[in-house]
Amino acid sequence: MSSRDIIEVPILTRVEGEGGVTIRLRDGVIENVELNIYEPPRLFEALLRGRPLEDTPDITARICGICPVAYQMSSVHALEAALGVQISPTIRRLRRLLYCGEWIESHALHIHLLHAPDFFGAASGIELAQRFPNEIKRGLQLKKFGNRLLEVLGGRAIHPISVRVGGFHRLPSRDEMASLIPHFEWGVQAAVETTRWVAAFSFPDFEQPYEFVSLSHPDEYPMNEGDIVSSHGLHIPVTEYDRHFVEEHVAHSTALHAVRRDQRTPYFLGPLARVNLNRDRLSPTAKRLADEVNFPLHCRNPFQSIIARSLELVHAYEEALAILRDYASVGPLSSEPAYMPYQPKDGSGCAATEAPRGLLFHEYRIDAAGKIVSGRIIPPTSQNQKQIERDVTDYLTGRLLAGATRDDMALDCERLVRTYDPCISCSTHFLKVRWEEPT
Amino acid sequence: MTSAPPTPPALQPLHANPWLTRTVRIADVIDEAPGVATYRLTLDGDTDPAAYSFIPGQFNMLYLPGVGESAISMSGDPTRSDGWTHTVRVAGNVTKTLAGLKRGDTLGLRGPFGAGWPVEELAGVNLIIVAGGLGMAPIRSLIYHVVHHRNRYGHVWLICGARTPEALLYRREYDLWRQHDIDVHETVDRATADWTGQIGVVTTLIDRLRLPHPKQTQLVACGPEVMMKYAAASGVRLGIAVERTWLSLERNMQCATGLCGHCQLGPEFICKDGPVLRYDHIRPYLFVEQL
Amino acid sequence: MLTLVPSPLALRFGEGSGERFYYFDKQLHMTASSPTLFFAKPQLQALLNELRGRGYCVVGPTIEQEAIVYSELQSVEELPRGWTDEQAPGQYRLKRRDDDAWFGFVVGPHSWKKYLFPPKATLLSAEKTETGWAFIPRAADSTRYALLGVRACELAAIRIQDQVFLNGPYQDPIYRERREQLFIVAVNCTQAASTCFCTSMNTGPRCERGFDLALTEIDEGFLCEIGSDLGRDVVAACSAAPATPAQLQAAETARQQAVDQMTRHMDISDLPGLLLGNLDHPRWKEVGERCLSCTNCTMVCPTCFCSSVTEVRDLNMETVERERVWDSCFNPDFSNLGGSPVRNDTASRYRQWLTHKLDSWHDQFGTSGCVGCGRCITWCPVGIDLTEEVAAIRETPTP
Amino acid sequence: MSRKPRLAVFKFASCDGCQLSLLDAEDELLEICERIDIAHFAEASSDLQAGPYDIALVEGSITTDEDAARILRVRAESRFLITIGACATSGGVQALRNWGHIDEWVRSVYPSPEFIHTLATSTPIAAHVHVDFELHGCPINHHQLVDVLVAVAEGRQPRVPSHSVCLDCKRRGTVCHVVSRGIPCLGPVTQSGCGALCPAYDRGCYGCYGPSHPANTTSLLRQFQKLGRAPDELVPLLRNFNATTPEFRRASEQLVVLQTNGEGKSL
Repeated sequence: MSSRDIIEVPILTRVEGEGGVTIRLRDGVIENVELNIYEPPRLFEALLRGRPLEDTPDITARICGICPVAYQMSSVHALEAALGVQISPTIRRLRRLLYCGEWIESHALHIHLLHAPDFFGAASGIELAQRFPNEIKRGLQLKKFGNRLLEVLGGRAIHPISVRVGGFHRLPSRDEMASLIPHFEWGVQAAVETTRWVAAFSFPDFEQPYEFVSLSHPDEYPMNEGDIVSSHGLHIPVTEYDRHFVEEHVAHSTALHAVRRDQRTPYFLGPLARVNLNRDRLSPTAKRLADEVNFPLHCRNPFQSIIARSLELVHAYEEALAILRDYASVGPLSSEPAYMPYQPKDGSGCAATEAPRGLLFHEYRIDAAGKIVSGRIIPPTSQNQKQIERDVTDYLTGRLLAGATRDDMALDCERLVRTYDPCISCSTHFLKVRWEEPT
Repeated sequence: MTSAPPTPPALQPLHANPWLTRTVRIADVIDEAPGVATYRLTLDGDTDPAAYSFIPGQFNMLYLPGVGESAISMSGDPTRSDGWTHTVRVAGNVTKTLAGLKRGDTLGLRGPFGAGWPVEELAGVNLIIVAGGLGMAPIRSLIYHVVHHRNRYGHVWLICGARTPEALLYRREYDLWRQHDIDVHETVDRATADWTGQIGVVTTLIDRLRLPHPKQTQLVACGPEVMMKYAAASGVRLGIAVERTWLSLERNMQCATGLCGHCQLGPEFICKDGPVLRYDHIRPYLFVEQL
Repeated sequence: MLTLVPSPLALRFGEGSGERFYYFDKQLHMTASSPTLFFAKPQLQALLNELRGRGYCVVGPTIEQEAIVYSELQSVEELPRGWTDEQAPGQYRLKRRDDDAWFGFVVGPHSWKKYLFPPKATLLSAEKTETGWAFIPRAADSTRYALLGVRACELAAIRIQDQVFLNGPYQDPIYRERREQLFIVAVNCTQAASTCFCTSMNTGPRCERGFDLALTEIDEGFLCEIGSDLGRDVVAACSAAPATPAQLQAAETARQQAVDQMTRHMDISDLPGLLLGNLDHPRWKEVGERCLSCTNCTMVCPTCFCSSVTEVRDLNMETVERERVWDSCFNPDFSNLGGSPVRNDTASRYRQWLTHKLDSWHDQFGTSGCVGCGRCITWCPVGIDLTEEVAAIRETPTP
Repeated sequence: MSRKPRLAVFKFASCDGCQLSLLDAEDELLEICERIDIAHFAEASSDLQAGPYDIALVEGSITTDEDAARILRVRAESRFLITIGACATSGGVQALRNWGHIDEWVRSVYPSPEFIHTLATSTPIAAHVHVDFELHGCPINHHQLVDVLVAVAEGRQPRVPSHSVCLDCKRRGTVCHVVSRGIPCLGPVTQSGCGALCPAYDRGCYGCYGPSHPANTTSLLRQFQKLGRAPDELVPLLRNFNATTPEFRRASEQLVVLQTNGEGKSL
């Protein structure tokens, strides 16, 4: 009779939302790993049906309090695609700026308060602050200015209120933008320091042959626009997402997993994927810094995603600064509309944007009266889920061979999951998993 | 002993900036009843003894930084020159925080404010003083005044009511007051085993008084609003004129100077026109709900 | 410049004597009377420059948020030239005029009180020291405001707030500081909105007193009356000449137009008295069902002066500031006593507002609290009209 | 109290945004930790200590049987329980299911609905256990959260203003959109707390801090109808993040009745 036992991480901490991990072993070998999601379903796609399309950015923002802008951006772009709305250059720039604010806020949070503690055996960023007071305080400042940008542009940092289909409810004034410039000048330098700090951490030796997936745009680091590309050579317009990716129901779990449609293989989204696939379009400082810290050209170590995230923090600060300076000196014309007008019409549209955690796909169908007929939302953490499980399996197999204790392995497992910055609150496609004790 | 010291209104320094707040230090604390304590508050440094003068019935704004201000009437002897005396019951956040302070701690004070008891108009006649619960606090400073000027007042009845015997404030002083020919009556809503006095509301005691000259009698009352309304009505039944009946009212107060609008009752600003108001002035409004 | 007359010190304000006098009534000092002047419209910029040169922050009407609001002006170009405002209960719309009038509108959502009685102001701060709390009075505010475009009803409103904040036993230091340094350029109305009723309240539309300068706009320029020596000194920058009889006549005609357009009316013959005598009137309940208790009427009112004080503290309570903010008798928390509001339903709050404004204000300050500007009618989101409410109460007084 | 109060943060059905507000108090965060012992806060710390707790912050609504049982345990081990945000205080946007058919809703989202175990309703925490203080907002205001925490830690009763958004609009000089543009704005019936954001950004308030008290929705909606807004435009305005609060629910249901009985009628 074979022996089975279980290692459980009952509550994944320092992630957004609530989940756990269960590792099943048989005869001393890892049989399977399952990411358990405790998030109750909130049924966003269902509650959107029949509502005015204008409600979508406000409502989908509520999927996630950490990355509401991502949900607003994917939803407005998908709806604008359905309506045939072309946004103005000013609106396009301001949307990038808003996204920079969210990347900054989310990345600074994850780097300093959620992820860095793992490299020092600390339970929290607050505990780590006793050892690295300057670094953590700097991190909080970096996070704060990201929030401040979201507040100026979006009204508030969590669930901003200024985004609407067609543009914004109100364009910011030049003075408001100018007031942020000194903070962002500081921020670029501070983010560089952060990157140098995290690049010097010691990382577990673990590499995998991932397929990295992200948006890619010829002229800029990807945020709101671009084609979907992969490190395995995929290059498709977003409209072909469904031809290449699929959410499937796998036998061993009741969770939906997104996989590549053809080979049924997992793929990897997020800052590491974006940096690997778009390194030459990072901002000048971020690009130089990547070389300076010897960040590998095609980094395949998920633990090093903290460096990629820091490089994006630098990028977001630098790009935001450029937009702020430009806006403060040139600004929009007083007659420039804050949003593009449109007529509701029957149709459908999809869009993908780069949430802090990776590609976020939305698709909507609307009717002639401008009401939502159906919506589909595929968050990045849902797409990363299969990759996370595979990583944990592979990593722990190695650790098991190296003689790690169960407690250490539970810790290892949690740390590895955290490198993905999973956002479990973006839970529309996660199901509760029920566990049976092995007999 | 009963020399009459001057009691000038101390409004002058506050006139230019009524928000000027002075630091006061808790000189001592006396526990009066459950949740009720008397604080003596002193100004730091050499201070003119007249700095603490006030008219009985006036109040100070006590300020606990970060928590807020509360209007608290003076309960001490207006002739004393060693601090302000306030008797405070824990009710809201300010008084709760104050209760957590100890001797030597500081807080802020603005005052004195308001129209106190009309001590001149009360003189020369008989006086019924009615106090309910914590309403005894501003009444006590009036009693000090009466005691200091005892020959200026006729017969003085003091009718004190409280929920329980232990909630009757300043009972230790009743005998002293009686020695000054003040006719003290007590009543409680709920008696304890050792209680031998009256049980019931203060109005039953008022109703029982045999007034020799109702027209030559004034009635003053301080306590819960409903108690005061009934006390005033009882006084009217005894033949006391509405113009000779005075009540001390309470409302939300923030500025204490009639500039913030909170404490209005009809045309009266309770903070500046009151808190002591003549019954005939407020009677049209006192019985209107939610005014 | 304004010279201060000491405020009367009285514990009980003016009781019995009936003697009331306005703090600033005799303030606008004039050594000699002056003829009415005339200057061409572009000269208004010279006036603005002169005031700015003298260190004033000039504030006046300008278009923001689809309304004419009061804001700092650098240039007369920022005035709502060629615009007017159409007003009705619960409704306000900017409209293009068919001429290029500079002041061809009435009053908007803002009132000048925001400069004299600011919506937020620090009263004092408290600092923790080794020996205990120390209280530091607020620093004086050195901003000197020049108000450009003050209408007659607004001059009346300022007079009323003078009475509230300066003429009682206590003075408000913030108001006083700003008021003493104030320069007022009044503008006579040449039209009326459907919500205006200043003629009923005897507050307009003619600017009679309480200004440094008063303008009347006619097609060719501005007539300018001088109300103070300082005003005379300032207007010297405008190359003004004595007005011709024809210009004076044109100004009179323009002003008369405002009187003629006034359609709304409030009978004040039984005020004060009517409302305080009808505290149990069923109309209060009826209006309480329409009223949102949203505070808009009191906030836009140029005389409403209610405020609250809040504590602004840092986490460790090393320093605390006391901040005064605009508040309203329509805010349920406003009458809180021992944890629950004295005025707990909307009807009681509406009654408090209206009886105070039109009735008990007389007892308190010797004047009505209403100047007939109509803001509370226009800016009530559901269009409640106080003139209608007063009329309804008068119609069927409580027995 | 001599020891630091122990704080726990619990999450139910929600977006995480309200607990993120605590981490968004960047300037105060480290100071808060010096005064309050963060004993259980999974989003921020791996050090999850057992109860009892002095203060529990509860985010999210109850949508599953397991959560209905869990909130009882949270209550049992918490001295002062504070609900944070619209989900916890009113059921949140997920409470829109209360007007739908849950099975059909689940089928429309999930390919294998039989695996979904969720209640037909989303209910606020106070529908299940006694709540000591409710902090409203979607999301909450982190300044208010810090004030409330400090008040509780100092043994005071926390208080937040309950007046309408209009008062804040006026204090900041924002012009009323209902009057000047005729657009529906819930400000007059919505509780203060956001700082009157939406009107300052040229849009009507959509009520994310929930109803003010009183919230005279009948009078306001009658006015919106007068301004030409049809019930089917107004129902979604009331049915979003605080849809199941008694005031907004009653108002939206009245409108639905009008809608069903034919257009043109007014409240």
